[in-house]
Amino acid sequence: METLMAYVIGILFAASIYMMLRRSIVKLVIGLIILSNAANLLIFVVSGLTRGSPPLIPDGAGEVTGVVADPLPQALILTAIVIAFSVLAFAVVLIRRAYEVVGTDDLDEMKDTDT
Amino acid sequence: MKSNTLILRTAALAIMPLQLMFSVFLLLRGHDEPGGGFIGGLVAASAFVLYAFSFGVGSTRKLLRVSPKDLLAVGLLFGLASTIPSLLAGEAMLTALWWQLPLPGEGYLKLSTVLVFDIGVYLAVLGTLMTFVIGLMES
Amino acid sequence: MSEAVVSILLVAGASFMMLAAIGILRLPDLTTRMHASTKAGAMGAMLVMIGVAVHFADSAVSTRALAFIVFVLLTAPVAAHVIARAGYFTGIDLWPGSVKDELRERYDPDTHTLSSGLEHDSQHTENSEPPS
Amino acid sequence: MMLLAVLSGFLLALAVPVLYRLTGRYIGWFLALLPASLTAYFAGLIPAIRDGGSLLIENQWMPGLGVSLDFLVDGLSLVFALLISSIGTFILIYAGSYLKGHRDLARFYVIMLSFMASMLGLVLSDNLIAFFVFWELTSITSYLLIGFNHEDVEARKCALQGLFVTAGGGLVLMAGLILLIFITGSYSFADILSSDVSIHDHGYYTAAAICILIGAFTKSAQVPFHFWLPNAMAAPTPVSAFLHSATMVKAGIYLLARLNSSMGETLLWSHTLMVVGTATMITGTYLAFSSTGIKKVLAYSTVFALGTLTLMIGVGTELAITAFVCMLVAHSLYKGALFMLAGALDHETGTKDLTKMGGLRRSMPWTSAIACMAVLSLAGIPPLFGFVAKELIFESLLNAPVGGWALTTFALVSSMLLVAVACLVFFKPFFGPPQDTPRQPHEAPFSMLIGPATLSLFSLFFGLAPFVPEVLLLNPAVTAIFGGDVQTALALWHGVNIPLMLSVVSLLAGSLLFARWQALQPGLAIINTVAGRVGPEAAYFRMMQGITQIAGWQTRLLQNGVLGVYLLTLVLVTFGLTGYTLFSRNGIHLSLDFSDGYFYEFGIALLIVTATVFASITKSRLGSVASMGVLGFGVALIFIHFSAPDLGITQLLVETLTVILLVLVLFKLPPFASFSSPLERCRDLAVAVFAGVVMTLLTLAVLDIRYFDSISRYYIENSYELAFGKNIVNVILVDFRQLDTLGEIFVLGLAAIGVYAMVKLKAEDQHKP
Amino acid sequence: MLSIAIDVVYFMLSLALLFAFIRLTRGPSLPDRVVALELIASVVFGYVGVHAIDTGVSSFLDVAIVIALTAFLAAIGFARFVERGAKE
Amino acid sequence: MKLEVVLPILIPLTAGALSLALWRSVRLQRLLGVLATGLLLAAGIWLMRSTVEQGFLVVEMGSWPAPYSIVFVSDVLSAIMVLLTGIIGLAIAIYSLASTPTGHEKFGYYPLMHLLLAGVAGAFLTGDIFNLFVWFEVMLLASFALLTLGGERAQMEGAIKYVTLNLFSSALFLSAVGLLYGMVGTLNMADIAQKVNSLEDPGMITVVSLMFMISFGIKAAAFPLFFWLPASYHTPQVAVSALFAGLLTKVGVYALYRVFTLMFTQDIGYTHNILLWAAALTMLTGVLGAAAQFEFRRILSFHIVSQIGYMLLGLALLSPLALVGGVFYIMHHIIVKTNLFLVSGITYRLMGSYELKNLGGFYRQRPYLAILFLIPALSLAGIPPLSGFFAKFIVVRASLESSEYLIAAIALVVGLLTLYSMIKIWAEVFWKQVPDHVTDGGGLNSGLQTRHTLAYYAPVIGLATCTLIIGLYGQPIYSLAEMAAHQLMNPQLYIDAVLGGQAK
Amino acid sequence: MIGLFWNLLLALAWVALSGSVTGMNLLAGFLFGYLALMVLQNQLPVLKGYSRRIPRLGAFLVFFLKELVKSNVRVAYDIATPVWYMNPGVIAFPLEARTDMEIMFLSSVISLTPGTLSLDVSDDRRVLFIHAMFLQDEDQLRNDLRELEHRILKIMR
Ligand code: NA
Ligand code: NA
Repeated sequence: METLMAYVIGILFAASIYMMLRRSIVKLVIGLIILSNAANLLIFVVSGLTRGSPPLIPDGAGEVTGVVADPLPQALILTAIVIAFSVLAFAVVLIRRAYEVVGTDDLDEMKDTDT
Repeated sequence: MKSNTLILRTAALAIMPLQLMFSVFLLLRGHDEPGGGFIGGLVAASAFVLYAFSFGVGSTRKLLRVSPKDLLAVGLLFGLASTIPSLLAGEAMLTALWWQLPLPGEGYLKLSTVLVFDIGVYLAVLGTLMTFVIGLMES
Repeated sequence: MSEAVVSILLVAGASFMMLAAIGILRLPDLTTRMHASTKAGAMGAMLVMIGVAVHFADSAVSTRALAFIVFVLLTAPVAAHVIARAGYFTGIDLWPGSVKDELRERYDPDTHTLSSGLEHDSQHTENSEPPS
Repeated sequence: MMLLAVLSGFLLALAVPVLYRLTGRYIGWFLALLPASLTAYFAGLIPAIRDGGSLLIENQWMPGLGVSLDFLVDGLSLVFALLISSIGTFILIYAGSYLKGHRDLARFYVIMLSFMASMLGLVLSDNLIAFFVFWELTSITSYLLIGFNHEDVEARKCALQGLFVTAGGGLVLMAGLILLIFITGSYSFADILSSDVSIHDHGYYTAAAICILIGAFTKSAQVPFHFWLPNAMAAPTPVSAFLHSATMVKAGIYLLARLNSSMGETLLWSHTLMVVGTATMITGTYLAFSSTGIKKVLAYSTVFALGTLTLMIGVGTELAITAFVCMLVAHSLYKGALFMLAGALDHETGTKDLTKMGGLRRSMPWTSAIACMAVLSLAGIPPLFGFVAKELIFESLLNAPVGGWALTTFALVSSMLLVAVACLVFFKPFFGPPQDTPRQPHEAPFSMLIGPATLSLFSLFFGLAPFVPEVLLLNPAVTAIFGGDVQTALALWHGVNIPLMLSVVSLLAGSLLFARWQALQPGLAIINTVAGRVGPEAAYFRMMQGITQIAGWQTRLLQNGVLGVYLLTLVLVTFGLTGYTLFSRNGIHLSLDFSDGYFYEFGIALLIVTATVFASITKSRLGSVASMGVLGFGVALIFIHFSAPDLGITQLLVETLTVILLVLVLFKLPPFASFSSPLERCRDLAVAVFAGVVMTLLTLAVLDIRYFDSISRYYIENSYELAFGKNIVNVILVDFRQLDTLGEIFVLGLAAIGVYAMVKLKAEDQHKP
Repeated sequence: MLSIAIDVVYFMLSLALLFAFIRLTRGPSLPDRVVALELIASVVFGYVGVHAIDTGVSSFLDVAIVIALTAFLAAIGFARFVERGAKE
Repeated sequence: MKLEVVLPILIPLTAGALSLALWRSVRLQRLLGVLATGLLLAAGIWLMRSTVEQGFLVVEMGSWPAPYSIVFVSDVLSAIMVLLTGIIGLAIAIYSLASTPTGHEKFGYYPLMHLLLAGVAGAFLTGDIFNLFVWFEVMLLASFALLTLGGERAQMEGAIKYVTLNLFSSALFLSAVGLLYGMVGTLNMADIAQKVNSLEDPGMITVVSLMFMISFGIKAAAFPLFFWLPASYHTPQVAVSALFAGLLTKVGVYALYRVFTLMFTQDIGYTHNILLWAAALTMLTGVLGAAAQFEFRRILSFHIVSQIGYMLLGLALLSPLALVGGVFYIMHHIIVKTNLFLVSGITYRLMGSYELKNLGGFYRQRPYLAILFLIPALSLAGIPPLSGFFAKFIVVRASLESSEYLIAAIALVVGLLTLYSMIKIWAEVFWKQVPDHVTDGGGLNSGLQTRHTLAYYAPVIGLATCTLIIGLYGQPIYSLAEMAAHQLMNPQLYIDAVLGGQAK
Repeated sequence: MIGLFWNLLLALAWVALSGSVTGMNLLAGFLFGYLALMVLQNQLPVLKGYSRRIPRLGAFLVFFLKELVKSNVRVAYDIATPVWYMNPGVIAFPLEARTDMEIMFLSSVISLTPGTLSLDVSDDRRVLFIHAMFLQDEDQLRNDLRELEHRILKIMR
C-alpha cells in the first residue's frame, strides 16, 4: 500500500506545483493547500502504514501489546496540520486583501515591488 | 436575499449547546481517547461559527462576551502557565506535574499541568478561529 | 446471530448510501437529488451506526452510536434545508417535469419577502393568532 | 608612545569639533602642533636607526587573527613618517588659511587628521594586516577628502573613481598579503625581511607578487591606473598637496620599497616595475605637458615622479635605491611646496587655468620667489635637491643591469618634458603680461607661504648639503630598502659626466619645448582626445557602465517580479538537484507492486487523485474548493484507515474550516480566469510532473530503507506508566513533545493576529507615526 | 460472514463515493456540488463505522461523531456564498 | 535546571501573550516591548556566559530523556545567535517607539515582534529537527503578519511572494523531516547525527540532506532561491525591515550551519561543493542586484543576499578558519545590516522617501547621522578596521587556504561592489544636495520630535558602537567565533553533550 | 425542550459524580433524572408536562421510523428504476406549529422523510413551503404531513 501511496503523493506534489504556477492567486492558494496535504501524507506513508491498530492503550491495559501504529509521526502530522491550517488561513486572507488592494487576481500584474 | 432563516436559527440554538458540550468532553478525555485540546477547540469553534452563520457577527460577539483575541491571549497564557510549576519546582521546562485530588466516593480527580496546557490549547484554538471567522465576516 | 444482524445492518446502510449516490448522479435537478442524498445518506449512516452498536454490544459504544445518530438527525435536515433554499432562491431551475410551484409566486425578489399567501384568508382562522 | 603617536591623529580628530569652537580661526595653527610634535618625536628616533638598525614596538590587537599594532621603525619608515608629519604640519597651517571661514572647515580637519594618522600607521606598521587596515583607511579618508566639495557632482564622481580604483587594488593587495602570510608563515614585515624562507621559490610567489604589485600600482597611480590621480584634484588644494607630496600615492611606493628586499630580485618583480615605471614616467610628463590647469599639470608631474620611483625600485641596484630615496624626498619637498603655491595662486586670483594667469610676480613677489626654488628642484636644476636626485637617476639608469640605454633614453625624454612643464608652471603665471583674473591678485598670507617656503628651503639646503640628510636618514633608508648595508655617497657636484650632460640636454630641449608649448597645444589636444576614447579612464567608465548594465540585466532576468518564474526556478532547482542526487546516490527503483493493498484502499487513493486532478483543472473555483474538501476527506480516510483516528478527526475538522474560510473569502474574489497561454501551461505541467515523479521516486526509495528502529517504542511503552495517558498521540502532543504544541498554538495565535490586522487595519491609518 | 459483508460494504461505499464525486465534478450548480460533498461526508461516516467493526477499535466512532457535528457547517458556508450571489 | 537555556523563548513568548492580552493599551505594550527585549538581552548574556563556561548546555524538555524529549541545546554558536537576537530585539523595540505608526501598534505590532523573536530564539536553541520546523513556522507567521501589517499595495504584492516561496520551503522541510524520520526513526539532531554517521552507505541521507539544504537555502535567501527577499523586505515599515534584515535569513544560515556540520557531513565533497558554488553565486547575484537599485532599502535588501553568500562560504569550506569566518561574518552582519535599515528609517522619517533621487543633504544637515551611516556602511563593505573587514578577511583567507582561488576572487570583487553600493547611497543621500524637486528640504529642517530623537538614535548609536567594538576590540569576539567553530568542527562533542546524559 | 435539557444535565451530573463514564451509567443517570423531573414538574412551570413527553416521543419515533422506511423505499424505487414515476413540485403547507422550536422540528422531520424537503417558511411563519417528489396525490400528502405535525406538536406542547 505504501507503494501505491508513493504514486499518490507524487501526483499530489505535481498537482500542487502545477496550481502554484498558475497566475491566478486563488489557484495559488489551492496549490498551497494541496502541497501541505502532500507533505503530511508523505510523512505518514514513509514512516510505515499500519492497518487497524491505532496507538491507543485499551481500557484496563497498561500498555499496547503487539503491532501498533507509530504514534510519533501522527503527532508530527497533527502539529503540521495545525500549522498548515494557520498559514493557509493567513494566505487565504492575504490573497483577498491583495485582490482588494491591487485590484487584480493576476499574479503577473503584481510585480511592482520588484521592478 | 436575506440569509438567515427561522429554521437555521432555531436549529443552531439546538445544535450549538450539544457541540459545546461535546467539545468540552473531547477536551477532557483527550488524554485517553481521540480528542484533546485542539480537537475540542475546533469543535467549540464550529459551534460558534454555526451561531455566527445563523445570527450574525454582532450576536456572536455578544454571546462570546470577551473578544476572540482575549480568548486567544488567555489560551496562550494558560499554555505558558503550564510551564511555570515545573520551573518553580526546579525541573526542566514543561515537566508534567500531577496532583490527585480525592473526590467524594472512590474517584480521584486527576489535575495536571498537562490539563492546564490542554485547556490553553482549547482556548487558543477557539480564540484563533473566532478571530478568523468574525474578522472575515465583518469585513 | 449478532454477526448476521450486523451484516444485514451494514449492508442495508451501505445500500442506502449507494442509493443516495445513484440518485444524486441520476436525478434531474437539485431538489430531487437532495431527496435522494440527504435522507438516504443519513439513513445509511444511521444504519451502519446501529450495526456498530450491535457489534460491540458495549454501552459506551452504544452511547456514542446513539449520540452520532442524534447529531445526524439534527444536522442533516438543517444542512439540506439551507442548501435547498439557497439553491432555489438563487434561481436554479426546477426539473421541467415538475408539476407545480406554489412558492415562486409568493416570493418577491426585490424586497426579499416571502408571503404566506394567507394574509387575507379569513377561512384560515384555525391557526391564526388571537387578536391581542 | 609609538601607539599614541600613530593614533593621536585619530584622537585629535575626534576633538576637532570642540577645538574648533575654542580656537576659531587659529584652528590650523593649533592643530599643527600635533604633527609638529610628531615630527620632533620621529626626529628623536633617528639615532636609533642611523646604523641601519630598527625598532620594533609591539602592541596586541587581535592575536587570534594574527593582527597586532606592532610598529617597525627603520630608515624607510622613518623617512616616510618624517615626511608625513612635517609636511602635514605645514598643510594644516596652510589649510586653516586656505579654507578660512569655510563652513566645513572642522569636518575638513577631522578627515585630514584621520588621513594623516592612517598614513602614519601605514608606513609604521609592522603587522601586515594592520598595514592593510591603514592602507584602506587612507583610501577611505582620501575619498572623503577628494569629495570634500560634495555638493558638486564632479567632485563626487572623482572621489568615487579614486576610491574605486584604490579600494579595488586594495582588495587585490589583501589577497596578495594573505598569500604572503601563507608563504612566510608570519604576519610581520620585520620577520619577513629577516626570514630565511625563500619566498621566491614558493608556489604562491607569482600570485602573491602580482597581487601586491597591482595593489601598489593602483594606489600609486601607475599606468594604467594613473587616471584617478589628476581627477583627485577635485579636492581642495591642501589635500592635493598632502596627497601628492607625502601621502596616499606614496603608499604604494612605500609598499614596493618595503617588500623589495624580500620579494624583489626576480624577473617578474623587477621587469614589471621597470616597464610600468617607465610607462608611467613618460605618460606622466607627457600629460603634464599637454595640460593647462595648474593643478592638473602638477598632478601629472606627480605621476611622472611615481613612475620614476617605481622604475628605480625595479632597477634595484644600490645606486638606483639611493636615487629612489633622494627622488622621494626631493619630490615630496617640491611637490608639497608647488601645490601649496598653486593653491595660493588659485586663492588669490580665483582661477586655476595657467593660460589665464600672467605677470603675477609683481603682485605676489614672495610667492614667485618661493615658486622659483620649488620649480628649480622640479626641473632638476642645481643647487636644489631635485638636481641631486636627477643626477642619481641618470647614473643608476646608465648602470642598470638590463636595458640601461633604453631606460636612459626614456628618462631623458621625460626629463625634457618635465623641464618644459617646470617652465610652464613658473613662467606662465608669474611672467608675461598681467591678465584679468576673477580676483584682484595680491600677496598670499603668511600662513599660506610658510609651508612652501620651508619646504623649498629644505630643498635648497639638502641640495647644498646632501650629506646631512644622507647621514641622518637617507643612508639608513637605502639600507632598509636594499636589505643590506649600503654606503651611499651623495653630492651636488659629481664633475662633468654623462648624467650631467644628459641634464644639460634635457634643460635645453625642455626650454625649447616650452617655447613651442602654445603652438603644440592644438595637436596635443587632438591626441589626448583620441587617447581619451581608448585610454584606461575610458575603460574605467566602460567598466562602471558595464557593471550597471550587467546588474540591470541580471536583475531583470532573475528578479523580474513574476512569482511564477520564481517558483519555476525554485521547483526546478529543488527537484532537479534532489532528483539528480537520488539518481546518482541511490539509483532509480521503480516499484509497481501494489499487491499489499485492498481494493477499497485503491478506491480511496483514486478518490484522492481524482479530487486533486479535478481541483486543478476545473474552471469553477467553487468546484475546485469542494474538490479540495473531497481531497481532505480522502486524506482523512487514509489516516483513519491506517490507524490514526486523531489525525482523521483533525484533518476533517480542519478541512471543513478551511472550506468555510475559503468560501468566506472567495465571494470577494472574481471567478477563475485563465491567464496563461497553452504553451505556458504545457511547460508548467511538464515541470510539475517532473517534480511529482521525483517525489514518488524519493518516497519509493525511502520506503525500502529503515536503518534504525523508531524511538516511538519508548512512547508506546511509557505513555501510560509515566505520563498517565492512553492516547499515545495525545500524550506525545501534550507531554513528551509538549514544546511542539506550545509552538503550534503560538503559530495559531500569530495567524489570528495577522488575519485580524489584515482585515481590520485599513491603509489610511498608516501614516500617522 | 461478517467479513464478507464488510468487504461488500466497502465496495458499495467506494462506489458511492465515486458516484458522489462524479456529481461533484459535474455540478452544474454550486448547490449540486455541495450536496455531493454532503453525501461524501455521509459515506465517510459509514466508512468509519464499518472500519470500527472491521478493526474492532471503537475509538474510530469518535471520528464519525465529530464530523457529524461539524461537517454540515461547510454546507452552510457554501449556502451563504450562494445567497450572496457570487459567481462560480 | 538551566533556566538560561529556556528563558530566551519563555521571555518573548510570555511577552507576546501578555502584549496580546494588553491589546487595548498601546502604552503598556510599548513598555513591555522594551522591558521584555531588555530581559531577552540579559538572558542572552547569561546564556553566553554559561555556555562559554560549560561548553554545552542541554535541557531535556519535560524531563524526558533525550532523544525522546525535545532538547534545547546551547553551544557557543547558539548562544551567539541568541545574544544577537537580544541585541537586535532591544534595538528594534526602542526604535519602534518612535518609528511604528500608531495603527500598527494598535493591531498587534508588539505581540508579533515578541513572537518573532521567540521563534528566532527557539530555532537557535532547539536540538530537535521537527521542533526546529515549529520554531521556523512561529517565526515565519510572525514575519508574514509583520510584513503585511499596514496593508499597502506593495506589502501585499511582496507578501504573496514571500509567503508562497516560504511555504514551499516549509513543505520541503517537512517532507525532508518525514523522509529522514522514515529512515533513521528519530528526530533528535544529535541522535540523527550519531545514527547517520554510523551508516555505511548513506546515499539516501545525502538525497534528503539536499532537501534540507534547499529548504534552508530558501530561508537563507541563497542563490537561486532568494527571490522572495528582494521582493518583500523593502515593503513593510522600517523597523520590521530592520528586524527581518538582521535576523530572519540568519536563521536559515544558522540551520544550514547546524545540520551541515552536525548531521550531514558524510558526503562533504558533494554537498559542501554545492554550497560553495551557491555561496559564490549568491554573493555575485546579490551584489549585482544591489548595483541595479536606486532605492535605499532595496539596495540593502540585495546586499543581504550577497552577504549570505559570505556566510555560506564559511560553511561550504568547512575548515576551522572558514567556520570562524562564517560565524564572525554572521555576528558582524546582523548588527550592521539592522543598523543600516534603521538609518534608512531615519532618512525616510526626515524626507519621506527611500528613493535615492528624492533624498539628499544629510551630510550637511545631519553630520552625526552621516557618521552613524558610515560606520555600518563601511563595515558592510569590509573597510577596516570595522567589523566587516575582519569578517571578510577571515573568509577570504580561509578560501585561499582551501585553494579556492576563484571563490576568493569573487569574494573580493563582491567586496568592492558592496563598497560601490554603499558609496552610492552615501553620495546620493548624504553628499548630494537636497534635490530641487524636494520642497523645503523635506523634513530635514524641521527635524524629529525630541521624544522620537532618542528612540531613533539610541539603537543606531548602540549598534554602531557594537560594530566599532567588534572591529577595534575584536579579540573576544574572535575567540567566541573560534570556540563556536571548534564545536562545529567536532560534532561528537555535541552528540556527547546531548546523548551523554542517557548513559548516566 | 428545556425539560429534556435539564434531564440530560442531570444525567451528566450523575455520570460525573459516580465517576464512571459508560453508556449504561449515562442511561441510569437519565432515568433517575427523568424521575426527579417528574416529581418536580408540578412545581416548576417550565417543566410542565415533561413526564408525558418521553413516552410520546417513543411513540413518535416508531411512527417516524415507519414513515422513513416507507418513503425511502418509494424514493429508492424511483431512483433505482430507469423510468421516473415522480411528479415533483413545491407546495405551500399551512402550519399549525407556532413556536420556532416547533416549526424547526417539523421542518426537520419533513426534510428527513424521503420524498419531502422543507424549503422555507413564509415571513409570517404561517406557511411551510415543501418540495415534494410525488405529487400524484397531493391531498394524501397533505394529510400525511398534517398527521406528522400533530404528532410532533403532541410531544412539543
Ligand atoms: Na522507511
Ligand atoms: Na510535559
